[in-house]
Amino acid sequence: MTSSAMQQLYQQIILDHAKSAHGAVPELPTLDAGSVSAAGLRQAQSHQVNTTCGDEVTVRVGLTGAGTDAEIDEFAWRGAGCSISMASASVLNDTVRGTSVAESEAMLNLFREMLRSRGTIEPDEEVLGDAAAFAGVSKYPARVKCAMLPWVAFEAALLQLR
Amino acid sequence: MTSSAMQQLYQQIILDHAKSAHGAVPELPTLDAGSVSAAGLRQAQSHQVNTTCGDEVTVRVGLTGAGTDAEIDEFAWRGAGCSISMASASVLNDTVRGTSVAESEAMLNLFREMLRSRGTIEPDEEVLGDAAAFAGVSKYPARVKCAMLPWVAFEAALLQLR
Amino acid sequence: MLRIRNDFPVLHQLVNGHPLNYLDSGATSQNPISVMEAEQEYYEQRNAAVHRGAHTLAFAATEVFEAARATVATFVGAPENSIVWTSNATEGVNLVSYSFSNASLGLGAPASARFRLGAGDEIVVTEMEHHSNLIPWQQLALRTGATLRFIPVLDDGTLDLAAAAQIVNPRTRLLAVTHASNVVGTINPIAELVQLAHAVDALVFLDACQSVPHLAIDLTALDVDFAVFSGHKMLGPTGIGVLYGKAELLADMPPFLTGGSMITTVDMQTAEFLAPPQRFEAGTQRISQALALASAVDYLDHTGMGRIRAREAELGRRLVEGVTSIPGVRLLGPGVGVERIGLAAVDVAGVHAHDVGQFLDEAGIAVRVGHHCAQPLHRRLGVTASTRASTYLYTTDDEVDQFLAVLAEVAPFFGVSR
Amino acid sequence: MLRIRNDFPVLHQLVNGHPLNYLDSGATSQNPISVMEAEQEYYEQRNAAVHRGAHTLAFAATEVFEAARATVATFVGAPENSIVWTSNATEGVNLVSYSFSNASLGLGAPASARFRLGAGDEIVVTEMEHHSNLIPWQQLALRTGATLRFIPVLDDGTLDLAAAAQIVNPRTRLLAVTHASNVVGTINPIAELVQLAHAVDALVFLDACQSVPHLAIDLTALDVDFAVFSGHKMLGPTGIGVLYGKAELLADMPPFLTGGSMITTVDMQTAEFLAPPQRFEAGTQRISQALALASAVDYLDHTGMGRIRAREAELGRRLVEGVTSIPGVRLLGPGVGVERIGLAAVDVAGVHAHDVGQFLDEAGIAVRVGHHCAQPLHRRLGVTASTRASTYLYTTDDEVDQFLAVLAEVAPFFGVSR
Ligand SMILES: Cc1ncc(COP(=O)(O)O)c(C=O)c1O
Ligand SMILES: Cc1ncc(COP(=O)(O)O)c(C=O)c1O
Repeated sequence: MTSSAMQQLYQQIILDHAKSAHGAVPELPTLDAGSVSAAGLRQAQSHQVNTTCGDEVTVRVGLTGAGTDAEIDEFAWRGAGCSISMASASVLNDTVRGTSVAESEAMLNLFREMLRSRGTIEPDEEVLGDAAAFAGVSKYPARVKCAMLPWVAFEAALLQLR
Repeated sequence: MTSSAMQQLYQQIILDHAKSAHGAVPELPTLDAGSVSAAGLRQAQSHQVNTTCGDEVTVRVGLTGAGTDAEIDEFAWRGAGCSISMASASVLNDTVRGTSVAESEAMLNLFREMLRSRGTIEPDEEVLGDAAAFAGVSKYPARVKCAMLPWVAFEAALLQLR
Repeated sequence: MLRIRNDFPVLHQLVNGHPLNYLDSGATSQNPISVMEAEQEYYEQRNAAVHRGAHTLAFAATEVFEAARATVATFVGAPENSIVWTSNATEGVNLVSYSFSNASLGLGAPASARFRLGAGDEIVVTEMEHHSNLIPWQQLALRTGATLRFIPVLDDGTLDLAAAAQIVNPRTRLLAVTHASNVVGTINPIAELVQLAHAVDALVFLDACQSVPHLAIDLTALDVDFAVFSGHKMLGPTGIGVLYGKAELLADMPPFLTGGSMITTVDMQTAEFLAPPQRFEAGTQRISQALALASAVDYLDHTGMGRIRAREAELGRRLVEGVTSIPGVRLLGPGVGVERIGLAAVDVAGVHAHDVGQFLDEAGIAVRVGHHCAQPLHRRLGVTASTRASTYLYTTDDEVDQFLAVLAEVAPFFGVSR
Repeated sequence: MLRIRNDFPVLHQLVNGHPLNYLDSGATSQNPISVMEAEQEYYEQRNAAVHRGAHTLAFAATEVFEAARATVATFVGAPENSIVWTSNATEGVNLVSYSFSNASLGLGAPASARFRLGAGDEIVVTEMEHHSNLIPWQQLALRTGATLRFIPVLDDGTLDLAAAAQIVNPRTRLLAVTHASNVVGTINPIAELVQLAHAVDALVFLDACQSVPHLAIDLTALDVDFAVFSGHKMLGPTGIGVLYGKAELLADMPPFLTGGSMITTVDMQTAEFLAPPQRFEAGTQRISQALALASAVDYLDHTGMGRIRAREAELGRRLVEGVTSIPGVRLLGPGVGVERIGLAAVDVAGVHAHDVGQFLDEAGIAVRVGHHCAQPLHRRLGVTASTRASTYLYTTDDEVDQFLAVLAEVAPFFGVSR
C-alpha cells in the first residue's frame, strides 16, 4: 500500500525534520515595523497561511548590516501544519541562519525552481543540503504550496527590510 | 402567413372590443377600504399586473345590496396592455354589469374553465356571449394570463366586499 | 448498488493507479447521467429567458423552470411560493441576513418592521455551525448593533441543550442552527430547538445542507421559519441552492438583490417589487441548474429517501466502528450508538490531517482534510484540523473498508508509535 | 455560417410549424455543443469542491476553475485577480452596491473608508440603464443617504453628453453606465464618460452585458473601475456572471456575501477575510458554469471578436434599414448611419407589443416584447413597451429578412390602417 511514491514524497529526512523541528519557537508576538532587537538587529516578521488546508507559518528574521551583504543572525519561526510545511521550515532554519541575504535568496530561488519543476529538476545535494529532500514534492503540485509556505514567509520578511 | 390559428386567437370580436373598449375610463384614483359611492353603492377596486409583459388593469365595482344577491350597479376599468387583455376587460364590462354577484361569479368560473381547457372545452355562446370568442386563447397557455387579468381584478375587488 | 454506481460515470476512474474511492460527498456529491442529460436537453431544446419572454421557447422555459420549483418544494414538504432559488446555501443565509439589515434601515413595506434588529436584540447560533451559517449572522449583528450569542458544544460534540434553554430568551430574535453537522455527523433535535425559539417569538433558521440530501425532510412539519440547502450536495450541479422561507415571512421581507425581473414599476428614483419568490430572484436565473436540481430530486425520490437514510446510517455505523477500533485514531463527535449521517471526522494522533489525506489519496481515496469550514467547532474539540470521510447512496461497504484499512497504516508510515 | 449554425443544436427545430428564427439573443444566447460538452466532461471526470480539498480530484477541479478565470480575464484584458465570479451581472452590481454600504457602516479594513457614502455624496446613473444597473444604486442611495442623479436621454435615444458634463461634479462618487444599450442598441462614449468621472475622482461602473458578447473589449484600456457581464448572453450557461474590479479597489473593499471559503480565521464573534477574488466568492462556487463560460470564450475567441462585431454591425444595419422602411413602425433610438450592436427595438403604431410578438411567434420568430427591464427609457421615449429583435453570430440575413417581412404584416392583420 505504502507506494514508493509516498516514500519519495515523505523522505525520512522530511519526517525527521517534522518530528524535531529546528528553530521553532512557541510564541512570536507581532513586531512593529522598523523593530530593532536588543542586540541591535533589524527585525521583520511575516505570517503566511495556506488557505486550502489552514496551515500557517510565521517567520522572524534579524539582520546585521545592510543591503544584500547583511547577515541573517536571527531566525525563528512558529507554525502549525502538515509535515511537509513543518519540515520545510526546519530545513529553512538550517539553510539560511548565518548566511547573507544574497546567499539565502539564491537558495530560495533554487528551492522554488526545484519545487516548480514537476519532477524534472534533479537537485544538487551539495548545494541544497537537506532541502534537496523536497524534490519529491515537486511531483505533487498540490503540496508545493506547503513546502513553499515558510520560504514565502521568509521572503516577505526580508522584503520588509529592503 | 396569417395562419388560421392567428385568426382563431384574434377573432374579429376581440379586435373590435380592443379597439373600442366598453366601460374603460381614463382615471381610477385609489379607493379607501369600505368606500361608499355618492349613490350609496359599496365600492371596491383591484389593480393587477401581468409581470411577464407589464400589462395592467384596474377594476372598480360598486354593489347594491349584500351577499351573493347584491347587484353590480357600478363597473369601471382602466388599463394598458395587449388586445387580448383590453378586449377581455371590455367583454367583462358587458358580461357582469347589472348582474348579481352570484351570476357574475358563475360566469367567471365558466370563463376560467374554458381558458384553462387548452382548447378542449367548446364554449356555449348562448351563455357566454362575446366571452366565448376567447376560446381560441385557451390554446395559447402563455396568453391565458392576459385574458384572465381583468377577471382576476374583478374577482379580487368582489372579495373585498364579502 | 451496481445499478446506482453505473449511473455515476465519474466513479469509474483510476486515481494514482487505484479505483477512485470517493468519500467526499459531504463537500460535494456526484451527478448521475440523468441530471447531466436534463441540463443538456434544456440547452438543446428550449433555452430562453424565463419570466421575461412571450415567445414559444421562453414560455416553455418558464414552464419547466417553475415546474422545477414545484418538484423541489414537494421534496421538502413546502409550498411552491416558499422556495427561492439561490447560488448555494451560503447565499440563502446572506439573503435573509441582508433582508433583515434592510428592514432594520426602514426599507421595504411597513410590514417589514417586524424584522428590524438593533441594540438589545440577540441572534443565537451554535458552536458547531459551518462558517456559512455563522459569519452572515456575525455581520448582521455588526450591521445592526444586535448581539450574537451561541449555544456551546459539549465534549462529545453534541449541543449543550441545557445551556440552550438559558441562552434563548425573550431578547432572542433568531436562532440559526444546523440540522446535521458536517463534522460530527449528528442530527440535532430541531423540534426541541424550534419549541424553545418559538416560545419566545424568535425565528428559526435551519441549515439543511447536510440533511436534505440524506434524510426525508418535511420543512412544514419541522415548523422552521427558514431553511437553506445546496444542489451540489444532493446529486445536482454547482451554482444552485435553495432558500425556504414561510410564505407569510417572505411576503413581509424587503428584497435583497435588486434588478431585473423582480419589479413591477420602476422610475429613476424608486422601484416597486414583486411578491415572493420573484422578489428575491433578481436578474436572469439559474435556469438549467434549477431543472437539473429537479432531475436530481427525481433521482433521489425514485431511489427513496427512506432507503438512503437507512443505507447511510449503516455506512456511518461501519465508519464509526471502524475508526474507533484503530489505535491512535480519535473520532470527533459521539461514537457508536448515536444516529448519524454517513460521515466521520477523525484525528490521527501525531499526524497532520493534510498528511493523512495525502496518504489516503495515494491509494485513490478522496477525503476532506482541514477544518471543513468549522473552525470554532474544531477549536472546541481541541484540534485544528481533521480528516473526514463522507458517504452517499453510491458508496459501497468495500469502499468504507478500504478507507479503514489504509487509515490504519497512516500512523505506522509516519513513524508514530503508540 | 453553416459551420457555426451546426454547432447550435437548439436552432434546428420547428416552432409552430416554422423553422425557429431566434432573434432574442439580447435576452439570452444559445450554447454551442462544445460548451455543453465542457460542462458534462467536468461532471464525468473531475467534479469536486474547489479551494477546499487536497485530494487529486479536488486539486484538478481547482486548477481548471482557476484556469477558467484566467481565460475570461484575458478575454476582457484584465488581470486574473480582478475577476470575481457571480451568478449573473445583476449580482455583480449588487456586490459593489452592498460592499459600499458595508464600508459606509464602517465595516472592513480601515482602507475601506474610501468607499463610504453619505448625505451630500452623489451617485450618477443614466436614463437608459437596465433595471439591474439602476435599482441597486437606488437602494445604495436609500441605505446611505447619498443622492441618485441621472444623465438624461435625448429624443434620439442617445445620452445627453452636454448634461452629463454638468451632472458629474465633485460630489459625484460613482458613475454607473451601460456600454451598449439593450434597447436602442447604441454604444456609449465610455472613454469620454470615464474622463468626466475620473476628473472629479468618481469611480466608473460599466454594465458590459451587451458589449462583452458582441465587441472586443479591453477593460484595462477602457480604464473603468468596475464592470459586469453575464455568461448566458455570450454562449455560456445560465448561473454565471462576472464582476471585474480594479485589483487595488477590490483589495480595499469589505466583503459582500460571507461564509465558507472566503475567510482565514474565524471565531464565534469575528472573522478575517481572504484577499480578492476569494474574498467575494462565498460558499461553493459555480464551478462547472465557470468552465463552461471559459469554453464559450474559447468559441468566441476562435470565431474572432472582430469578425463578430463586423457581422453584427451588418445585421444591425439590415434591421434598421428594414424596420424604418415599414409604414407605421417606429424605431427606438438612432437610425441608419449610427453604429449599433445587432439589435433593434420598434413600436408598431396601434398594436401592442405583446400582440406583435404573438404574431411573430406564430411564424416561428422569437423576439422580446415589453420594456426589456428598462421602464424609464421606454417612458422617456414615449412608449410603454416595444418589440426587440436581437441577433448574434449565428443569425442569418434570411432570418432578419423573414422578421422584416412578417413585421410588415402586423398592422394590416390587426386592422390598423394608415
Ligand atoms: C444592459 C443589460 N444590463 C444588465 C442585464 C442583466 O443581466 P442578468 O439578468 O444576466 O443579470 C442585461 C440583461 O438582461 C442587460 O441587457
Ligand atoms: C452544514 C453546511 N452548511 C453550509 C454549507 C455551505 O454550502 P455551500 O458552500 O454550498 O453554500 C455546507 C457545505 O459546504 C455545509 O456542510
